[in-house]
Amino acid sequence: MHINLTAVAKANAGFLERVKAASGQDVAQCYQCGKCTAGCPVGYAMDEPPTRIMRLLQLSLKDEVLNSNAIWLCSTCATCTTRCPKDIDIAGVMDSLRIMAKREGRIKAVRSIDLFNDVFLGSVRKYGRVHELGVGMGHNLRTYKPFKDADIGTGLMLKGRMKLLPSKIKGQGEIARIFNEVRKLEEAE
Amino acid sequence: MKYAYYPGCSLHATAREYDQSTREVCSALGIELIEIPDWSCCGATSAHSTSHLLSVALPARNLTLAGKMGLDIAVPCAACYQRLRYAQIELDQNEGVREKVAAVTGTVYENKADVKSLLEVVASLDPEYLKSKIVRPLDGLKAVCYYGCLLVRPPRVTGFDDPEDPQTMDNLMRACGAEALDWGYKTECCGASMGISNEAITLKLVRDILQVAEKAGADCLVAACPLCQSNLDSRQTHINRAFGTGFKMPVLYFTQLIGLALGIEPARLGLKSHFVATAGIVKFAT
Amino acid sequence: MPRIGVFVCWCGSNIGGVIDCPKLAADAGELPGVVLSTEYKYMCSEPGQNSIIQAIRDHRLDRVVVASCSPRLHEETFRKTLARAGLNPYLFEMANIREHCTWVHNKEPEKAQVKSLALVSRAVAKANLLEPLFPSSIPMTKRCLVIGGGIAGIQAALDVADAGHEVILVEKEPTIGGNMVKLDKTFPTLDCSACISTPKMVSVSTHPNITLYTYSEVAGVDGYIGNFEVTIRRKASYVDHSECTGCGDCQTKCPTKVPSEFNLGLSTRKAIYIPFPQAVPNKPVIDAANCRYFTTGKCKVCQKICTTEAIDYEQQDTVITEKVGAIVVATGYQLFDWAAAYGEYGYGRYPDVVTGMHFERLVNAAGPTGGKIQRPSDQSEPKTVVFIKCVGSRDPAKGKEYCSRACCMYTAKHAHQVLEKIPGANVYIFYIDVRTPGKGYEEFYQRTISDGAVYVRGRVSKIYQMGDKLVVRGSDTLLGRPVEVEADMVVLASAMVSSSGIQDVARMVSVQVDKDGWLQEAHPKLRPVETHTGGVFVAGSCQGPKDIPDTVAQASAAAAKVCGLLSREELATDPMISTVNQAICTGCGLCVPACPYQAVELKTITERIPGHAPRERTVADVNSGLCQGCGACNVACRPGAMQVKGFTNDELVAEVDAICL
Amino acid sequence: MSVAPETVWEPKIIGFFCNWCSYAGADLAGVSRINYPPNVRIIRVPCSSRINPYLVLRAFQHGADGILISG
Repeated sequence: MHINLTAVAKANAGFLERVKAASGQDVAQCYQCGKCTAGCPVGYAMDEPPTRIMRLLQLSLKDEVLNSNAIWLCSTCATCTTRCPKDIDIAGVMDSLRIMAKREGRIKAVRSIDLFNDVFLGSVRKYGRVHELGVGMGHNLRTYKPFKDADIGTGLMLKGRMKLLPSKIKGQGEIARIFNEVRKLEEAE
Repeated sequence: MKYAYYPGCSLHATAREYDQSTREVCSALGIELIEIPDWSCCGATSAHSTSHLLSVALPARNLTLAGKMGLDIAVPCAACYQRLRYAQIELDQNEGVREKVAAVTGTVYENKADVKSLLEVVASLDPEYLKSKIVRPLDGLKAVCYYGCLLVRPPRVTGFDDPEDPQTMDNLMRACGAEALDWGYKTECCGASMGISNEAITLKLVRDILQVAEKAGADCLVAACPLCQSNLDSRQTHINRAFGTGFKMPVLYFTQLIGLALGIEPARLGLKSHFVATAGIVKFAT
Repeated sequence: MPRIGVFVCWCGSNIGGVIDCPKLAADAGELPGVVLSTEYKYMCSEPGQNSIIQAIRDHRLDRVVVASCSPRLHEETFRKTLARAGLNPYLFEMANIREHCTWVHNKEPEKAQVKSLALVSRAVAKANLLEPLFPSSIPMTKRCLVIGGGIAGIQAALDVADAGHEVILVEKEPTIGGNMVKLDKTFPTLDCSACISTPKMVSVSTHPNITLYTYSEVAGVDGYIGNFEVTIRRKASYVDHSECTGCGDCQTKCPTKVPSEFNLGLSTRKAIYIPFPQAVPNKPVIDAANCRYFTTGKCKVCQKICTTEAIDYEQQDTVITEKVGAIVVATGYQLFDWAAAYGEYGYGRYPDVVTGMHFERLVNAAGPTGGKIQRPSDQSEPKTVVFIKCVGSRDPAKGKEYCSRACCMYTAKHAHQVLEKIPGANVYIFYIDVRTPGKGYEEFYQRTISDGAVYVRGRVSKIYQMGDKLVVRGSDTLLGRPVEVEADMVVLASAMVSSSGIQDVARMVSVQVDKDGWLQEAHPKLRPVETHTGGVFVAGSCQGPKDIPDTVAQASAAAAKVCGLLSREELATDPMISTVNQAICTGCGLCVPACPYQAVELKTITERIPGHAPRERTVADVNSGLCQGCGACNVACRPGAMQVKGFTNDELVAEVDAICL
Repeated sequence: MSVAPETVWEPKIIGFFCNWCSYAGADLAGVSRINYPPNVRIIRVPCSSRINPYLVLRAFQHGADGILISG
């Protein structure tokens, strides 16, 4: 099946501009040298490694990009950004793509990573700081693997490295305000 | 030397030994750390994967708190360090972001506090002064320094050391009498951010790092990040199970090794709470 | 008996590290004619050369053999050494014991030792028979012919003329300017092509040292370096240009319209026409094939309207001859006839599939659309334009194997122009590789990408018309996925091929044409504007595809070579050429067709033998200006009258005998 | 030519090489250090058209086992 570039350009008009606005990066500058994929620690597990993500973006193939597992598997290590000969912040583009995918509800590819983010930020929102035990267990419960990493968790606890209860900061109200205001502002946009 | 201290969430829990050793070493070296009162989480990877504005606004609160103290910020955690640096640069250079952050935090950000990693802070000491403080040099210890991602990348944000062959930690180890081995995985990602959500990938990445470290002939790995340290240390049992390997590579914070060289008691450096025993390393401090 | 000195060179360890040089020298000392045989570390060094000079004096040597590297490297060096010692430089022979021996047999030193002695024996055997040779001289005609009036010919003509030499510039079209003057803007600077080339065209027409023959073709070239005689056929223009004022009234009134060559058929011209407003000369010609008077016998409108009575229907082609000392060939290129080869792109039957040159005319403010990019089919503005590179280039199956070198850049320029002139346009460029090796070129390409051009790596497989769209079916090899675009217009970067008349020109000036149809330079790197025929130089894209900067640079290089030649009063010729012993020449003439350079002809001599009446006899004669010393005549000659000096029959036989031992 | 059974027979090959192409090619082989058997010995001619059949026969008469003409 041929990709009809004319139809794609029409259907996804403005997509590339939005990626550019969100990330501040011009992906058209990518000349497909492959260095990002070559250095990517997670590239081997991605359906569309970074170089192909850039190419798909150049052709405005929005669905392929936003439905890929790659944008979720990206560990944001920024090796790609550091080495890109065209000075494209590829990790930054990945951030923007994750955010876009989440807003469009396209998080099927690697649900657990998105879940982790939710649980993590939920903890921050609630206490002002992350409660690691709560995050780990919360994530496990929501991915239906309650005993995953239980050994590590127990180890940490025995070594006095895991707090059983979260510590709440005084300015928790300020944090909650930030979350609320950010959401309001972004929904308005 | 006086710094506003931003320990970050990990140092209050899983990385308590990093917090302990940091405080001990800084106190011994005359670096005064004053914890930022009521500091909050930087948002870490989850924030910048979810909302750009959130990823700047959460650190902004801490930058403002430190600014009020009139001190530069020392950050032991590499992830917090990079997020605070990133936020600082965004707030400085991007007026639109600055205005939005002011709107969501209700506070106007002023660029008063510079963000430094704890590694950078310790390395800024006069090397002769540091050497003069060494009482139990780590003679014969072969260490590989692991910088990971966020201390050195992207260089536009971090910038205090070379992103491909950083030397800051290596030089500190040498000052302590240890041998800092050259190796190829100084800045390879350990996948800590996916440790909970996608362990299979993390195990592979950690396995690779341990393998290269072992081949280089290292007695231990040295880390400067609580996420890297716990990832590299605590997952070795899982890795050995998954790959049939037999890793027992102690992973220490650079502050713990400096602490040993400074003659601080191992117990006060949190050396007992590691997954892989550190007793073999402690012996090097003579 | 000759007194030969043999000098064995160690060349450091290059020779000395493989074979035993003192032993070789000692063995060579036993060869017939050798009175001195010695060795030294570096024979070509100053002390090495001085030792040869000293030996020539001390041992009264009259022949020298150096056993060292290739004669192609140091023969000239040692000949000069002999001259410094007062010896004829041609009494010298080299044995190549480095490139042909120690460098290739370093793993078998014993065998290399034996072989090197054989090679030295050969050189000594030949040295025994060497004769002193003397270069002769030929006079120099200080005028230059330039064939082709494109930017290469214009530049070469102006440079030579500016240096003070007379130039004859011959152009087959009614105007000079060539392809460059048709272009809109030039990459990467985007300056207007006509604006930078028309002033040069005017300079040509007004230069006191340049004689311009337009609408003319070179019909024949005789002679040789320094002394060419050129026949030029001036086509009848049916307009007396000495009377014509170039007012253009005739062209306005002419009733016959035909497609304009200058605009590639995108507009029309009249039967009497000036190709474009800035043409040089700015005088019309009548296209007799389409002229109503010539085809029907009736009309004469132009004659009636012409106030200076310049129209002359009786005018005939004229033939003139010019003597020149040097020739610059600058016949340029034309575009590959893609429509004949690419059925998958429609064989030219879709009007909106055009070439890059058409696009140049469409985008040119002085062009048929006033610079508006329009589809030829319906004059609408194309919103989606596809460019396809390498059409006929890099396609050994359908076109040419080579890369046409300029297309990547002009396509980037075209894409930039579409995006600049048509707001909201979509531009797709199908490519195989993007090649931008020039100053500011990569930057320009990157700028085009920033402008919004989408580059797709992959060849287009098919174009077909669907409604008013052209469906372009290609693939994105970076993704490994087939793609298609619904385009309004498709522009093909068709290959550059050499001009249709190149074979004739090449034959006339005795220059080889390579497998792709381009003129063959003497050496691709070190003699890029010279040819194997003395006095004939190449400039511009007749030698291979090039862009304007390279063309102009090469034209100036050719001009510099011409000026160097014309600055001499006479020319020394290589003495190693054929010579006829007329006493034994039978006049059979077999050598004449054997000569690839037309250097041998038969002539009649009068022999006076005492006691006999004078008698006339036919013998062969060698033109030393033309002879390149190949020796084909020598082999053809049955009585052995014809000999290449330096490679005589006796010398070669002696070499064979010696080397076989 | 008679060959003693205990010695390995080595052919003697005479090459006639054009100065402008194959002689230069043989030089290039040298510059590139491409080893080949030392059995071939090269005579330089100004052009392969200069090679008279007589020279070939002469070489055979004088003990050559093979002739390589290249141009």
